[in-house]
Amino acid sequence: QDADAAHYGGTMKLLGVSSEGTLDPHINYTARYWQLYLYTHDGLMTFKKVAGPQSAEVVPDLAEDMPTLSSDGRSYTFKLRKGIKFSNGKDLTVDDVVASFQRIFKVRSPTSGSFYSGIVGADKCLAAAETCTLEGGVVGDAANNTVTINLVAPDAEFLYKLAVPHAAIMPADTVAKDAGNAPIPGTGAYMFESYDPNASLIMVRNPNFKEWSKEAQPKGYPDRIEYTFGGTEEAAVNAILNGQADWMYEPVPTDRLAELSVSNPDLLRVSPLNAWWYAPMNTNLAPFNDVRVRQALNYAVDRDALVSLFGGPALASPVCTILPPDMPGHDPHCDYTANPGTDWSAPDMDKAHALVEESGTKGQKVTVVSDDTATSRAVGTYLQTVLSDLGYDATVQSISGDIQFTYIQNTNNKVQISVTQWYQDYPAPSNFLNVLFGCDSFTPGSDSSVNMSGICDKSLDDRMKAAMALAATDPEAANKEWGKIDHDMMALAPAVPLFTPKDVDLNSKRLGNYQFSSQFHWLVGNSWVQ
Amino acid sequence: MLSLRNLNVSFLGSRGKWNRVVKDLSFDIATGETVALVGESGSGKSVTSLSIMRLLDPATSRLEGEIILDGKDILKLDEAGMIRDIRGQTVAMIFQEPMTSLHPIHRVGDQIIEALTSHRRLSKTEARNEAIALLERVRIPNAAQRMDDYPHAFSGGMRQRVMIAMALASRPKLLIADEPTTALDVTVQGEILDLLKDLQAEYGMAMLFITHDMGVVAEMADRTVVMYRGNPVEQGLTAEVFANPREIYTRALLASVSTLGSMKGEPAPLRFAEVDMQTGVINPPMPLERQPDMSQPLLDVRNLVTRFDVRGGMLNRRIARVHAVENVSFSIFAGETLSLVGESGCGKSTTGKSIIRLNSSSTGSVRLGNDELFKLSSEAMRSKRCEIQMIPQDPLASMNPRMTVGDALVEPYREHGLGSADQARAKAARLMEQVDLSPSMLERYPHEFSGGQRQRVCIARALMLDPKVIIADESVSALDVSVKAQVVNLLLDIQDKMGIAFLFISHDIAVVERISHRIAVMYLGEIVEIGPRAEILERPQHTYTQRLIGAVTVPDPSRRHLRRNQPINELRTPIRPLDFVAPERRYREVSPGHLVRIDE
Amino acid sequence: MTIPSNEQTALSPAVSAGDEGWSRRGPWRRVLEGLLASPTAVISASLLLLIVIATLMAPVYAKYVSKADPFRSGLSAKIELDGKRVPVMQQSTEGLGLGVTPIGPTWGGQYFLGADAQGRDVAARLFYGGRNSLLIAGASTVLCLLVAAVVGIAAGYLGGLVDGVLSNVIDIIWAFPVYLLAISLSIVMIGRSLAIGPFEISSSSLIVPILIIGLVYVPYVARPIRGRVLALNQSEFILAARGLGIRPSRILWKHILPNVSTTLIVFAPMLMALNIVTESSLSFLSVGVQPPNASWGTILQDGQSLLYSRPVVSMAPGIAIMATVLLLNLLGDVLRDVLDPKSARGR
Amino acid sequence: MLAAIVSRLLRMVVVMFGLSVITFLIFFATPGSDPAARIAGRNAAQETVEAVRKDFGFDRPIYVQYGLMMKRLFVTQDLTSFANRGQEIIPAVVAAAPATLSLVTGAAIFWMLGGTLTGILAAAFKDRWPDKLLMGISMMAVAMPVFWVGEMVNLVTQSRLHNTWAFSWVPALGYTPLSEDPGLWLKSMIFPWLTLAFLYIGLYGRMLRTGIIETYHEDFIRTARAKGLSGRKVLLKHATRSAIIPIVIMFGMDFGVLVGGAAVLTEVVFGINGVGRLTYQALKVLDLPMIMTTVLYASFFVVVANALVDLVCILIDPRMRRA
Ligand SMILES: Nc1ncnc2c1ncn2[C@@H]1O[C@H](COP(=O)(O)OP(=O)(O)OP(=O)(O)O)[C@@H](O)[C@H]1O
Ligand SMILES: Nc1ncnc2c1ncn2[C@@H]1O[C@H](COP(=O)(O)OP(=O)(O)OP(=O)(O)O)[C@@H](O)[C@H]1O
Ligand SMILES: [Mg+2]
Ligand SMILES: [Mg+2]
Repeated sequence: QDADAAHYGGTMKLLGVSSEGTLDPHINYTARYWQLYLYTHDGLMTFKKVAGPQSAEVVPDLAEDMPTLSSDGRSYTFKLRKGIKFSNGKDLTVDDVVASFQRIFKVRSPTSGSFYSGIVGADKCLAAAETCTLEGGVVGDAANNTVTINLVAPDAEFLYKLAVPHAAIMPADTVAKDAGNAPIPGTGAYMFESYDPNASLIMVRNPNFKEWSKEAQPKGYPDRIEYTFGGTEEAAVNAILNGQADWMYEPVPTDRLAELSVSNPDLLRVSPLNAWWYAPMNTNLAPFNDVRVRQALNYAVDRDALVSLFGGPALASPVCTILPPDMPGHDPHCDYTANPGTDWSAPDMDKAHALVEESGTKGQKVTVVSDDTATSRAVGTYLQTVLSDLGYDATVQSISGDIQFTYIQNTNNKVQISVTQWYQDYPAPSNFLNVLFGCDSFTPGSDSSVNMSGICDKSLDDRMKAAMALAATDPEAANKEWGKIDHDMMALAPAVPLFTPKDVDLNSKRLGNYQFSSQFHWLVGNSWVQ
Repeated sequence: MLSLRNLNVSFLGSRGKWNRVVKDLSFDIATGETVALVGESGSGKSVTSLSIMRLLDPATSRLEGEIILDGKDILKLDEAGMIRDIRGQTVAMIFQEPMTSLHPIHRVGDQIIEALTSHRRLSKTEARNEAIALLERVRIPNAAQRMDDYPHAFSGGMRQRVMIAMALASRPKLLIADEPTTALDVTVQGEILDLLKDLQAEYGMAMLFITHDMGVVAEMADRTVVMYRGNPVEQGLTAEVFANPREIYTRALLASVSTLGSMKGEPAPLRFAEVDMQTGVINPPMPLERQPDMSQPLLDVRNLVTRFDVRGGMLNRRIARVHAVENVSFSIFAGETLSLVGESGCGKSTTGKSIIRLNSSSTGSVRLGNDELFKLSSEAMRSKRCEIQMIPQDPLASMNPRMTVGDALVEPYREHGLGSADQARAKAARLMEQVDLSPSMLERYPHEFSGGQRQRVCIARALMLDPKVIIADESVSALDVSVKAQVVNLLLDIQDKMGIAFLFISHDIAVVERISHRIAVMYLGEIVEIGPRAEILERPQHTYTQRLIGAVTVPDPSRRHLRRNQPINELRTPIRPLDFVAPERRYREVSPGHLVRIDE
Repeated sequence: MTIPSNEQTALSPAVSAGDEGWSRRGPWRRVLEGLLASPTAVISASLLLLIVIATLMAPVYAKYVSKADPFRSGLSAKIELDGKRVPVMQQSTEGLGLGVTPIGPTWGGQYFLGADAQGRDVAARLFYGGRNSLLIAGASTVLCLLVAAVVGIAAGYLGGLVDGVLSNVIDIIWAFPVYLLAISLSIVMIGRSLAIGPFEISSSSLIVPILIIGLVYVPYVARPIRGRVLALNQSEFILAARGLGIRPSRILWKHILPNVSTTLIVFAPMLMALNIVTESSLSFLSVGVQPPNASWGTILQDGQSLLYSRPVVSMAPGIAIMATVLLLNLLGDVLRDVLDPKSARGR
Repeated sequence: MLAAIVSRLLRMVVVMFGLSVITFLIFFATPGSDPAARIAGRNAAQETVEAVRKDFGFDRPIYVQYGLMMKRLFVTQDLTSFANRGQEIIPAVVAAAPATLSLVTGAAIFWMLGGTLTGILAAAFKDRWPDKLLMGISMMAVAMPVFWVGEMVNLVTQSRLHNTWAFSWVPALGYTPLSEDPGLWLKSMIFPWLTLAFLYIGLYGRMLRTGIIETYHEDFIRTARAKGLSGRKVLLKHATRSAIIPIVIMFGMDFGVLVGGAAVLTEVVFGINGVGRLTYQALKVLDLPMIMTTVLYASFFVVVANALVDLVCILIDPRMRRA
């Protein structure tokens, strides 16, 4: 313990090429800031801040214990911990919790409709945010210091949803609109001191913080965390190597990996991610409205080639399924490969050609839309080559990342095939299958329609709904069912799974106690700099 | 002081041929002595002087022989040596083309100050004061104020005087003056010549004086070198050369010199006697046949006013105005020549430019035939321009440096649709010959000509259009007497043939006497006297006219130093405050057509 | 001393070298002769021609020398090197074994300059890219110079309202965020073509980048030209030309244009370089050369992500651009001299 | 004079109006630019998107939106970003300006000195080796994209040779305000300055050289030499003076746009968070308020710089004044 004490203190320096929008934890939906909110705000629940598989477990945070669940599975009761103060000095009360849940709707949190719509009264709040009360949905009992949340239907993933920053608890008097760049007081070990999206984000210790649970909210080692925005990835690598910074958010440029893995192997950390790179194909547009074409492309894509684009087998692995390998419910199987089985081995061009021939779509125009990061462009270019090989008149276009993501969703834009990625919000299979290929996620003509394939298979959709319900009672069975759904979904081939990436972090020599959470990646506050 | 030994100068011509333009030239100049270099236009005078300064572009010219200055052969000096010892220090030069020789974007004053300080240590105020003094000595009115003007705001003669001031600033041991007084009226010319002589006495300065004005030669030169087509043909004491020229060319040259008063009793203009330069035979002039048609004026100028703004101060505000042309009225009839004479800077060129609408700020009325020029649309004016032409005062500046002379000649002809390209070229070739130039020169660019040659090109360019009215601004000033005679005769020929009207701007009273029917005298932007030639020259009424005519030089070395003109003490300027209202002027008629301004 | 007889000299008018009238060499002829007389011009022109020919021969190079389609992803390609078959994308084996590095210069026929991040032969792409770069940058440079000359001269010469309007337009273009337009266009044109009146411009058409790039630097050239014209306007020879009744259009064309031509000539090679670079930025935004097609600019962009491991990928196009620009520059220098009658070459 | 200022101001208004309208129209003509969906966030429910649309007024007619934006930009000055919500744009631009100004001003000094020096030296040694060398380098400077040069500089100073005596003094990339630590400011700005200046040194040097060489053929140079002025004086005072006009004009234009944000590549490569990067980031996410503001900000500098340049030109060459 004494040896540990020496590590407290110091300033940790983080680098990022750019900032990522509002600082409001209820609104910001980026991995970059979620990584930080862990240490500034708490929800009723949280993911364990530990390394390894355990990091996917949810533990009580502001709640004293795991909630008591009513027998119908629709009502959770949390008992709040005592003596917790916000960084502005105020005590945490049940009112804050109730107000925070209302606020999720008042500020129109991006997930208010998807994560929290199951709370009683949420439908009213979604329709008229200003007057949101969540009457009967979130009920505080100040006397007992408990909060009860009532759901419309059981939700096996609900605790996960409470553990993400969108369900952070903040003071009741927090503005009921996007707080933008103004820090909102939280209960975490750190608080935001200042935020200038064009320059830096500074975190300092929360003076009112006392550690109540090391795995939920540890004290954190550095006294100060400075996140600086700007520059390029190459510059960030140099700065870290030169000891001018401790860590960078962006992945290490592939160009530098080979050199670094020889010169500084001890500074590189590779960890698996629950994510995939995939190429959604628009099932409503020619030529991909023909399942044979979609399958053909699945057969033809050489995942090994794509893996080498991402930095080689050490950094990515070929995938054939929608659920990433470490995701519950993942059932290894691969149909679209030279020797179908559990794993991908090689492309099967003959089959692919035959399928295309059969579909009679040869010669049609196909445009691949990628975003403008180097890897995405490269993947797009690669897909263009494959499509050309299959006999299509293929082109590839890239658009700036933020725009591309909404652009490819809108059916009006008639995107045939695109390159994109998806990272888990929480470790539940529905987060991939239902979100990306469910009927609810498909809204024609909207920029917010994350089911880019536009696939809506009634029977599969019903099965997914059922699996979600089943999870509340029998998670094991549910996961099995998800594996099957994955398989059946892939039979329709709404997308080409490309690879599952690994996370590479480069940290400075002085940075110690590196820990990686599968949920939030590197645990910033768990590392020390001295 | 200076001695040239077998100097040869060649230029790189087209297709890499070298053309020799100065051949085996040798002469000496002693300290304090003045040598005049005279000769035909284009005979290599300017080139010689530039060679002495080593200012020819080494890439396109070649110098052979010896130029010994102060005992040093300067052809063997390097550029640094030239700068250190020769240029501006030992030798200074007045260039022939004052417009292009002044830096267009440096203030006139600064350019002089620079010459002052380039080899002498002077404080800022000292230099400025001395520069003002110099400008005053070359008789620039309002010198202190005009110091800060840019060259384009100066008249031709004023620019020439600035050049002179600049050359004198460094108090050289040898002054090379290339046609220093061509653009000056006789009164100022007299002053300048006096100034040069004074300075020569003061500093013991030697002078190489290039001029075609035999009057000036007689006045100034101790010895004279005569050049002809690149060769020196004769040299000797000026008096001797004038008294008994040995070579035919010299004889011919002197024979064609006209003197004021030679036209006494002639009612009409008269051609010059033609002297054959090769044989010296003098052919008597043919009389003119046509009388001017006095029924209706061809060009009628009424109340012409042109003023320029003088700007200054921090914000570049208008602080005063130059009343360059003030209420000028006159008319010219077909076949008639009206000469416009007057002090340098009095507004002659501006009058000419205003008439043909090249000054945007003019008011008044100009009628050409039945058209009011100031009221024409610009397109109508454009087509009218083939009827009225101006031969500009500064030929080098007024030719596009990137256009061959041939193209420059053909262009206006084709523009006005006067004929085919072949016809245009034939006409250009013919006109070149008429102005005594070779048609093969049409291939050359303006800078490849001598001053006089350029002037003739400009005349030819104006003649290409067969205009009805020609405004000739100092158009024969840079020509040697023989060529001048030829060109004047040419002008008279075409007037005789086609009834062209001339507005002839000149300060060369002898030529004016030859060529004009009537004369107008300008002073400070206004006409002070106008009337028939004989009336003005023989019975000048206005004091300014009298002074002007009294100042004419005489080409006779024996009468050297006898010329005494009344010193003009008051320098008057046309710069007036903004609120100045030009006074009403009245004129009195002395005799029929002879009007004199009444000065209160 | 005697008067010289009719000695043969081209200068004396009486002995006009015996030619009938005056021999007229047309301006084109004169320029051509001047250029041909200069070894620098001849050599740089031939080298430029060589570059052009080389780019035109790109298919031949790709087919017979590099033996690889430079437009196909070569991620899984292998080549014979020193008798061994090696993958083009070389998986790092040392240390942690992270990263894949494209093969470096082999200095042999295949992958002479190595591969890019897509495993494509850089040398072959360089040749192909030259076509696009030279075409786009060349065309847009010409366009820019033309428009700038017209705009600059018109504004300077006509003055008044025309100058006012043009100056505003120039300022607007100069302050205009071209990349906004580019981003917008790139999105608009995804998978469809742009119809402007009767013209259909497909997304892979080079017209759009040429037009955009051609206009970007118009203000940059037009303004100095306007300045020169303003000064020229006051010169005596323009006054004289007006006095001669020369039409304004001709004054512009024959008197003013030649006198600003040097400015245009100096700008030409510099614009060429700037345009090649601008093209790469536009291509990056998907307006312009579309992948997998190449241009020097896009290869350079590609190479930027390999700067630390395979600098040759970005250096090769850089050198190609530089060589082109240098040669153009040398040629321009001679041309300027030839056009200047006062220089030794101008005769 | 007053009239001149008024006319300039008028011109600025015209330019700004034109630019803002064009920017606005382009933005709304771009598919996928719908800010509502992007503000609402990844995978947002349709209700949320619609609510955001209403909140932000994206459902109003486009001219109303234009009017509102202009009002919020110029009158109430509380325009906020679409991307970094809550970020007030004007303070952001104001905060970014000093970095850009430092970068561009410093670079401008380098490139004006370097450019004129290059041009003058090359002209003085025309056709001899210093000329050839300088022109070779100049052309190289023009041909090499600034981001590439910047990356190369970083490669050398931050990576390959960072630990040697030569570059160990180079601080980490990024901008330190002058007021905070002048020494560090200087140290961290030197390479950005040089990198940005490199291109312009090439451009200006080349331009000036030609101008000087051309001027040398003029008669007034002959006059200057006849005065016995040293070669240096003739070169500097007479030849260069007339040839400098295009340089001054180019300087005005370059300085204007660079201060207005065109130095983005240099800023990004060297981690200087200036207006250029702000614009660039805004463009990448199509953040209209930020784009609009920076465009207008840039146009201000462009117009002002050009107006100043016109004035300077008239001072240098009175012939450029219109009659
Ligand atoms: N740069 C040049 N290139 C070619 N030929 C030239 C050049 N300068 C002058 N010449 C020619 O050299 C000859 C001599 O010219 P120079 O200027 O010395 O004559 P000049 O005696 O001064 O005549 P003027 O009295 O007319 O000024 C002329 O025939 C002229 O055409
Ligand atoms: N553009 C101008 N701006 C200001 N003042 C000018 C301008 N042009 C001429 N002037 C002035 O107008 C007056 C008349 O000039 P002008 O050229 O008409 O004289 P000039 O009679 O032709 O003289 P010279 O015989 O010396 O050529 C002079 O004082 C001159 O300085
Ligand atoms: Mg001469
Ligand atoms: Mg005059």
